[in-house]
Parts: sequence; structure tokens; C-alpha cells
Amino acid sequence: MSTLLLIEQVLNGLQFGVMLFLMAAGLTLIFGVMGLINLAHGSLYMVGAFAAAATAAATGSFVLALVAALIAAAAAGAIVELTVIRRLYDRDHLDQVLATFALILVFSEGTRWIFGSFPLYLDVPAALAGPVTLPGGIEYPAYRLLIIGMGLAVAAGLFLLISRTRIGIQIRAGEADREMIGALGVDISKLYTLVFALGAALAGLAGALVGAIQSVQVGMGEPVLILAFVVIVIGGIGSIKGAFVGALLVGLTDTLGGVLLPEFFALFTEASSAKLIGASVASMAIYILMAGVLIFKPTGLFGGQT
Amino acid sequence: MKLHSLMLAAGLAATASMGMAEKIKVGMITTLSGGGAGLGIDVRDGFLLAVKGNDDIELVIEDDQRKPEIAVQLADKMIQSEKVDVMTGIIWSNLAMAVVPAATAQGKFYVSPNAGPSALAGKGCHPNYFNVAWQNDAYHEAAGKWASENGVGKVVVMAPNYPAGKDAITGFKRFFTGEIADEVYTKLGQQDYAAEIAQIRASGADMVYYFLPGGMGISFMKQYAGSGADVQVMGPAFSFDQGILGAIGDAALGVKNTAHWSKDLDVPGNADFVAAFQAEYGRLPSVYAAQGFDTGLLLASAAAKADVADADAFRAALKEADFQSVRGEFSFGANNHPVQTIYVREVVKEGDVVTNKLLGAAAENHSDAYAADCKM
Amino acid sequence: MTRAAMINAALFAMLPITAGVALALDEPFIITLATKVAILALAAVGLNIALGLGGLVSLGHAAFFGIGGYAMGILAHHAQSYTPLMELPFLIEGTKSMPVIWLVAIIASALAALAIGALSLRTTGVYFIMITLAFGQMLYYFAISWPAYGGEDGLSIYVRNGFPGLNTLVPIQFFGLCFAVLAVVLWASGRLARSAFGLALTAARQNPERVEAVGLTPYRLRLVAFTISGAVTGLAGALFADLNRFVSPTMFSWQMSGEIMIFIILGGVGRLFGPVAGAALFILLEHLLSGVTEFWLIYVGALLLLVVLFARGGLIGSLAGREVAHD
Amino acid sequence: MIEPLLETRDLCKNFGALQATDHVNISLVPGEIHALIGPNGAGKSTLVKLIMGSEQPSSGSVHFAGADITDLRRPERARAGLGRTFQISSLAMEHTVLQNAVLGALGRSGRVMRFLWPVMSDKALVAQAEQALERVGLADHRGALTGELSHGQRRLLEVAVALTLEPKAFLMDEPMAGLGAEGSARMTEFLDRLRQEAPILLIEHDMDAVFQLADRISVLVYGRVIATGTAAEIRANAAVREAYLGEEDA
Repeated sequence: MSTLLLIEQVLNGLQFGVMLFLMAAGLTLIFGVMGLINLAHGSLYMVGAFAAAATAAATGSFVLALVAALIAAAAAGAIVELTVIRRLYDRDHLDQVLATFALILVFSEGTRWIFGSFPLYLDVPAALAGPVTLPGGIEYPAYRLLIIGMGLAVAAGLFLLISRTRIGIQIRAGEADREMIGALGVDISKLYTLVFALGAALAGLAGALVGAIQSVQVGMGEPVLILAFVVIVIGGIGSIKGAFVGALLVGLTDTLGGVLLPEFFALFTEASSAKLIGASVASMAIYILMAGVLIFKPTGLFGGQT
Repeated sequence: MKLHSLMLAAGLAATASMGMAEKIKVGMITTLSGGGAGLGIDVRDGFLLAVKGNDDIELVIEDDQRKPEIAVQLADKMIQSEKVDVMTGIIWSNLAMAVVPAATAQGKFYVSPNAGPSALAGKGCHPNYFNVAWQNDAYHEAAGKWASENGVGKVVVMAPNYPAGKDAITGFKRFFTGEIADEVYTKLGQQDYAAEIAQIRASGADMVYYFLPGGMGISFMKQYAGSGADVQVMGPAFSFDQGILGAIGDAALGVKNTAHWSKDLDVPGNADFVAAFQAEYGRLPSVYAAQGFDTGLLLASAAAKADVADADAFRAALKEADFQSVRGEFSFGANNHPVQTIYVREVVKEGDVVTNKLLGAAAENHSDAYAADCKM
Repeated sequence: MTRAAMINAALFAMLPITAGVALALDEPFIITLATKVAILALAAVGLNIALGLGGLVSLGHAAFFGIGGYAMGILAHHAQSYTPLMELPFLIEGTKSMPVIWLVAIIASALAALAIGALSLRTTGVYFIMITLAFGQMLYYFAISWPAYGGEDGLSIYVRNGFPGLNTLVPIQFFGLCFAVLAVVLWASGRLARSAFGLALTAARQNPERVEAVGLTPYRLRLVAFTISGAVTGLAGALFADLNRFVSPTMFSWQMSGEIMIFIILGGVGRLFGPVAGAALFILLEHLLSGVTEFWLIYVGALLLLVVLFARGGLIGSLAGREVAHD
Repeated sequence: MIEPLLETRDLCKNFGALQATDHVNISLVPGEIHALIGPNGAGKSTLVKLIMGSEQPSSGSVHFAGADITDLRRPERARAGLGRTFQISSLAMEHTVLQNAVLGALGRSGRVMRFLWPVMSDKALVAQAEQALERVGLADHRGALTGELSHGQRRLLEVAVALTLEPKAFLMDEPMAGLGAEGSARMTEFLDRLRQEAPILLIEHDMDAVFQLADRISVLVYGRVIATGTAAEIRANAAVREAYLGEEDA
């Protein structure tokens, strides 16, 4: 395999990882601050994608579509938080898993009810449709560069938000000690709604960005959700830094595993079966990674004590 | 729907006891909810259009949710409680493998409107099993043949790492005489193909042939168009069907795909079917709708000729395939699978609508590779 | 008899009564549904040993369900195709005998649970939920891409496996068999809850430090509980495969794990008959609602939400009130 | 000299720069109550954790009944014969009082891998548990849910569970906390008799009880033992008065 191709694959892994980060950041924030496992996070991703597709179809503007995705997902998140989620904060994980599993059913079938069973159309904006040539002669899709850029920007913004702003102080206080923020005179229920909506908006943004290059369909959220869980578990639940590192690890493992493992097995066995075995192992690679991390660090790479 | 069919069943019991004309009772198990529901809905709607106003056929429809376990249980229900004569409707090969052998073993007829797994065409064939659509390999074989005959030298083939994916690649290679530059197996349900696209670009191939059903194909095509790769793309009609083209959009323009039917195919009855389907449902028919329609016509033709209580007569009536298929020439081979022409279509834009245009035949009077294994 | 005990007895009797009535009315499909309830309840009884008694929220129990299913599928597949399962180092043939299949399913899923549990139980809380989910997904992808036994297509078994003295092809007889297995396992799991092991396990759920202070090791207790739990769910998997005469990787899917867990929550966590009530309610809803609307899952979701939010303790909990059994 | 049953040798524990335990050497000989006192933050909890195995020492060792138990896990230390009560009641709150006591007896017997025989029908275990409850005066509450007990009753149950283990030595972390005057007096009386069965390492804030009960007292300040001696010696110790009693009186 040529170096150029390898670099391109690393970029692909990076792009995948950055997209996972957008999902994982919200999940990990919500868990860190409210102690809630939200299986319905993938549904908010889907809401973002559908809102973007519907808006793009109506207005033709990709920017408006992204804005719509953010608003729709944040609004859906806030509504769900106000009606359902806030009753779950002092419940055990089991109740949270079940209630948010139920939300997935409601969101998925509700979306199908409204938009029908066929995938929706959402395309990348014309200006970003083609590839650009990177230094070193790598041709890379402009839109994927945009995703990498936006993901890194959001990551930087989140770090700033958490380290520099009042909200950030409250969030960190909430992560350290849930009772303390009450003592600080913070309106907890407002903070919770805000954090949940923020997490939802990030998921919605991810859904819209990815929807343009993948298919916008019911059920698109669940595979990503499971990957995002793998990410935050590897990174350590509650840690934004962990989510970032975990996302990149998972993105790179998945992409490079799919590319390199078949070649690796080709060293031992003949080509056609090496491809099959390699593909099989690659499909399990991130789960093996996760199990490995947890066996050596049961609370993830950047996780504190449980 | 259930209540409705119950009432019909009660009515049927009443009329039967009065010794009136025999109807055939058809049980349709298809995917109406969850992922892939679009396919089942098209098959159902096509079928309903074909048997509209036909008093010989009574239909019970159930949703399998694309879960094989549910399909098996529904099949039990249709056989045990509804006491259907004929079953149909299943979209997916894995569901068909779960249902068909048990149904035919219990003396029921099964007429497949979509799935055509190789096991049921070869060693596992059965006199009561008829496939109206195609054997699974047919589109891929035709594509391989077409590519060989049209000067394509070097091909990358790509499919998910699961049985139908492996069959697709085998099918393509069976008729392709050029060089296979690379075989790429992806994860089932994979949505991001950046890594594979990079491999395709680096392979120096003339063409990429891929089989990625459902959302996977949509994702691949959109990403492929944005990658700047200029390797020609070809695939089976599954990834370029009407329901899917709407979601891919312009990114699919120019892609060749193989199918046994196209809405602009100039054969008797096809134009009427397309118009009637559009009038009834407000959308263009897909190949699945056409398959559902043909399935309905086939059953209606057999019901008109023979009493389903006489299994041998009914089987013979089915085998005759005495109906005007919207694909044109159609007959059953020795293993009850179609002998038909597979065409090549190109994705074009008609006004604002992205759709398929017929280019020509890829493989005429094509049958499948498994008939020889079928002993019946 | 307490109110809860009466409800349990009524619930338990409902299954054979339903099957009996269906037999009288010649509605074999209802018997099939009752069989399905019994088998899924069995799977949930298995999970309930880990979840209800041990407090181990496993979102990966589909792994054992699937292993049980494939134990049946693989053995029966070799028997029906007259090919040996293994020739070296010694010959192993397939089989169509249920007792043998059950034994293999129990042993295979227990071994898997032992291995998965040994690794997963090093973590707690959310991490445990997630790592069990990850192991389930690992097996799911493995089953899909493993070509020898059908991959995604799964394996079809043409004739249901046999049990000495019974004709398992007759729906009511197969129901009776599954119901008997459920009854035995329910009895055993009730005894388990009150045994020395059950006391230590439930104490470890409430307060692991306490258990350590009396010289017991929570990790070991949980690992044994997880193994037993996996074995029971694996047995249910073998029966489920026989009910459908079919196995496929969907038995490994995380939605399957979720469904098994739903049965427990619907019925009531930690209650002996909770899984039976939950499975019965779920199958009933599925059967009734799916006939009314394509979007029936919305209603299942809404109902589940209501149960979790407002009817804590599940179906049995709501019916029996806040009464606690002192045993 | 009597051979000590429990002994720490140069035990150290640091968390980063903080020296929580600093070369601690304390011992417990048969028949005695050895009280460990010290102001808040003196490192008593850390020392308890090191002895019970909840923390691993940075250096030094813990010896019990003639063996080095530094590397043993918590359950292994319990099985070796170290019975403890917790600072904050640590019981199975959903179980009955008797079940908690039976759990202790079960731990002592080691026969936990019994799956089908109801444990509450095991006469030997139940008798042992009931005897322990009798001794602490909880026999009348045997059927009550532990979660419904008063704070003081839970402390008694902690002691009863420790009794069922028939340990070689007790480690009791503030058994008097929250008992009230009458309860404290009864507990004091009980511990006074208990030392004949097995020696007690007592961590306690109740100074009256400590000075009344302890054969020896060790004073822990900033992780170091600054003095060990009889009640009279400790009262007279200037360093102790300054570092500890002075503060306490202020």
C-alpha cells in the first residue's frame, strides 16, 4: 500500500472519528452532568438529518438546513428532557436504559409516520461537491474536509465553553458534585435542560453533516449510537477529552482495520479468504479494542472512579 | 387489516359450506415496517393492483419487520390458523430461507416475488416453490456478461461480508472474462465508504461493480460522487431503483445497472401498468412493484385455470406461467425459476426526476446456474 | 397466600389455560404464541438471575440466547445433512435429540458467560452495561460474517428436533415441553433466590463491602450468577430456535438483549414471575397492535415509557401493590 | 512479652505529596482493647483501609496471626479472622435483620455455593445468627427489614454480624456514633466483656468510652503515631494535650 493511500485512509479515519466525537460529546456531557444514559441520542441524530433534508428540499440552502438541524434537534432534546428525561435523573441505570429505549421506538416510528419509509434526499452543497488537491498530491473530498474542520472547531469550542464560561463552570461543578451546583445558587433544572439541548444539538449537527453523504433514513441513528457508546466508554464516561481521544481511536481503528487487516491476513493465507477473514475481524475490531481498554482500565482512558 | 381478513375468512367459510366456487387464499408475509419497508410496500401495492377486483383471490397480509423469527411465526400462523393455500411476499433471502422450506414441506405453494437464494434454486428446489422475480445471481451475472462484452478490462467488485454479498461477487465473476483488480468486502450496514473509495481510486480499475442493498448503496453513491473518482460505476437495479434514486439524486447520473424490467420497457401491458400504478399510488413503480404485479398476475392466471385443492393441477397451471408479464417474455425453467432477459439501464434525468432509461439487453433468455443441481 | 402469590399463580396458570382453550378451538397459532411466551419468559428468567438478584444490568444477553440457538442450529444442521460436526481429534456427529441439544446449549452458553463475565465483571455500572453490549455486538458481527453456518441468512432446520416420548411437531406437545422447562427453571430460580448463594448474591447487590467483610468475594458470586444466568438464557435460545426451526444472527442483536430486558421491566424487576408477566404482555401487545397499525411500535414505546415512569415495579408490582415478601 | 495478634510495621501511605500514613507501628495483643484516636484528618480512615485491605500501602506491612497479610484482599482478610464494623453502617438494607446475621454466619462457614437449599432452613447457621442477635439485644427485631432499623440498632447489627464471624480480632470503626448516652453505655459494657473473646482495635470519637475501655491508646496526628500508652499516660502526655486534647477542648 502506498504512503499516499495510507495518508488518505488516516484522513478518512480522522473524519469518521470527528463525526463520532460530535455524537459522543453530547452523550458524555449528559452522563457527566446528569448521570444519565441516553440511548435515544441516536434518535436526535436522526432528527437532525431529517430536519436538514426537509429544509434543504424546501429552501435549497445547505446552510439553512444545518441551522434547521441544530434547532430541530435542540428543540426535540429540550422537549424530551422536560417531559421524560428529568424524571429519570434519580432513577437507576436500568430505568434509564429502558425509558430511553422506549424513546427510540417512539422517535423511529414517529419519523416514519411523518416522512414515510423511503430514504430522503440530502446532498452536499454544490460548492463542496468535488475533491480538492492537498499538499502531496492527495485528492480528498472537500466536504469531508469540511466535516473534519467543523468537528475540530466544535471540539475547540466545547473546550473553551467548559473551561472559560460561566456555564462551563457550572457544568464542571455538576460533574464533580451534583449537590454542589445547587449550593452555588444555580437553577439546576434549567442547567440540565440546557446541557441536554446542547448535546442534542451536537447530535443533530452530526446527523445533518453525515446525512449529506450517507442515506437519511429511519434507524440511521442506532449504529452510530452504539459506536458513540463505545467511544465514551473507551475515553472514560463524563470526560470530553476522553470522548475526543476515544472518537479518534475508534475512527482510526475502524477505518484502518478495514483496510489493513485483509492485507495482514494475506500474509498467512491466500488472497480471497484473507479478505473474508480480514473483513470479519475488522467488523469486530472496535469491540475488541473496547474490551481490551476496559480490561486494563475499567473506567476508560480518562475516566475517574465510578 | 387483521380484522378485515378475519371477516373475509368468516365469509369464506360461509360460502364454502354452501358449496360455491373455490377461492384461493393467499398469505403475504412482507416487510412493512422498520428498515427496508419500502420494498415490501412496493411488492404489496403491485400485487394488490394486479388482483384488484379479482374474486378468486383472497389475501391476508402480515408484516415481518424484516426479522426472520417473526416471519417464521407468521408463516406458522398463516398455515395453522389462516389455512392459506399459497404464500408469497418475502423480500429478503434470509427470511425466505427461514420460511420457504418449511412451507413447501407442509404442502403449501410458495411464489417468491423477490428473494431467490441459490439454495432454493439448486439442491433445495421444490415443486411447490416458484420464483417470479429472479434467482439472486441473475443481475450480477448479466452485469458481468455486459461488462465483458463492452470492453471493460479491469473491475473492482464490492459487496457486504454476508452470504448474499458473496453470491453477488461470485455471480459477477461467473460471466466476467476480464481481470478482477480487487475484491472488497464491507461490513453489513456500513455507512461510510471513504476507505473503500480510496482503494477503488488507487486500484486503476476501469469499473467498479458493487452490490450494496438499501441505505448502504445510497451512502456509497453519494460519497463516491463527491470523491472525484472517475472509475465507471455499475450495480444491480436494487441500488438504483426508483425509491432509492430519489435519495441519491444527481450523484447517480450515468450509472449503469442491470434489471429484468424497466418502466420504459416496450412490451405489451407495461405502459398500462406504469400508468395504473401511478394513478393508484401517486408514485412511479419500482422493479419491486413490477415483481409484485407479476406475482399477482401469475396467481390470478393459475386460479382461473385450476382448483387449488387439486395440487397437481394448480402446480401445472402455475408452471405454464400463462400471463402477460410486464417484463415481456417469461417462462419457468426446470427448477421453477425464471428464464428471462436481463437488461441494462442507465440513470438519467427526465425533467426534475432522476430515473432509469433502458439501454438494451445484457443477457437474453437468461436462466440460472443452479438448475442442474435441482432434482425434482 | 399473599396477593402477589395469587397473581403469580394466576399468571402462571394463564399460559396452559390459553393453550388448552386454543387447542379446543383448533387455533394452533395461539398455541404457538403461548409457546413463544413461555420460551421468551425463560430467557428473561435467565437474565433476571443476573439482573434482579445480582443487580447486573447486562445489555448483552442476546449473546447467550444466540449461542443456545446456534448450538441447536449447528447440531441439527449436521444431523439433517448427515455430515459430522468434527472428525478430528475424535468424531462428533450432529443430533436431532432435544435433551442432547439442550445440554450442549447450556454448556456452551455457560462457558461463554463465564468468559464474558470474567472480563466484564471487572467493571461496574454503566461500564458494565456497555461492555456486555460490546461483547454481544462482537458475537453478532462474528455470526454474520462466519460463512460455515449461513452467516446473515441463518440456518433452517426442516423438521423440529425430537424429544423421547413426544411428537414435538404437534404444537400442544411442544408447548407442554417448553412450559415444563419453564416451570422447572422457575422453581429452581425461586429456590436459588432463597438459597445461601442467593442471600450472598442479593447482599452483594445491595452492599458489596458488607459481603467482603464477612469473607465472601462479590466478584466470584456475580461470576457464578452471570454464568447460571447465561446458561438459562442459552437454553431458552435453543428452544426458541426449535420453535422457529431456524436460527440467524438476529438472535444476537442488541435489540434482542433490549427486548429480554423489557420483559423483566414490564413484569417487575427481581420478581420471580415478572419475566412471565412481561413476556406475555409484550407478545399480546405485539399480536394485537401489529394488526391495527403499521406503527404499532410507537404504542409499545409509549406504554413502556409509562411503565418505567409511573408504574415502578412493573405489572406485578402495580397489581400487588407495595407489598414485600419476607422470605 | 505476649505475641501481638495484629501488627503494622512501618506502614506508609502517600497520596501524591500528602503523607496520609507515616511509618505507623501499632499492635493488638490478645485480651486488650487498643483505641486509636486522633483529630479529624489525622489519617484514621486511611489506616483502617490499609489494615482492612481497601488501600494498598506505599511501604510497610500488615501482619495478622503470625502471617503477612499485606497482599491479601478484603474477603481474604475477613476469612483470616479479622472481623470489622463500619464507620457508616454497611448492611444489606433490603434484607431482614436475621438475614444479615445469617450472611455473617454463612461467610464464616464458607458454604456459600449452595444453590437450591433455602438458607433460612439451615438450622446451624440460623442458630448462630440468632445467638449473635441475642447478645447485642436485637433478637426481638430479627424479622424487621434492616432499612427500617434506627441508626443505633444498625450499629448493633453491625456488631452482631461481626460476632457471627467468630473472628480472632475485631476492628471497630466508631461503634458508638449516633447511639445516644444510654446506647453508648450499653455498647461500652458489651465491648468490655467482648475483649475476653477477641481483642478489639477501636477507632472512636467518644472520649469517655475510649478512656473507660482502652487498655492502650494510640494517638494519630498527621498520619503519625505521636504516643501510645495507657489512659493515664496519654492524659499526662504533653504532646497529646497540645496536638489533640487541647484542640478538642477548644
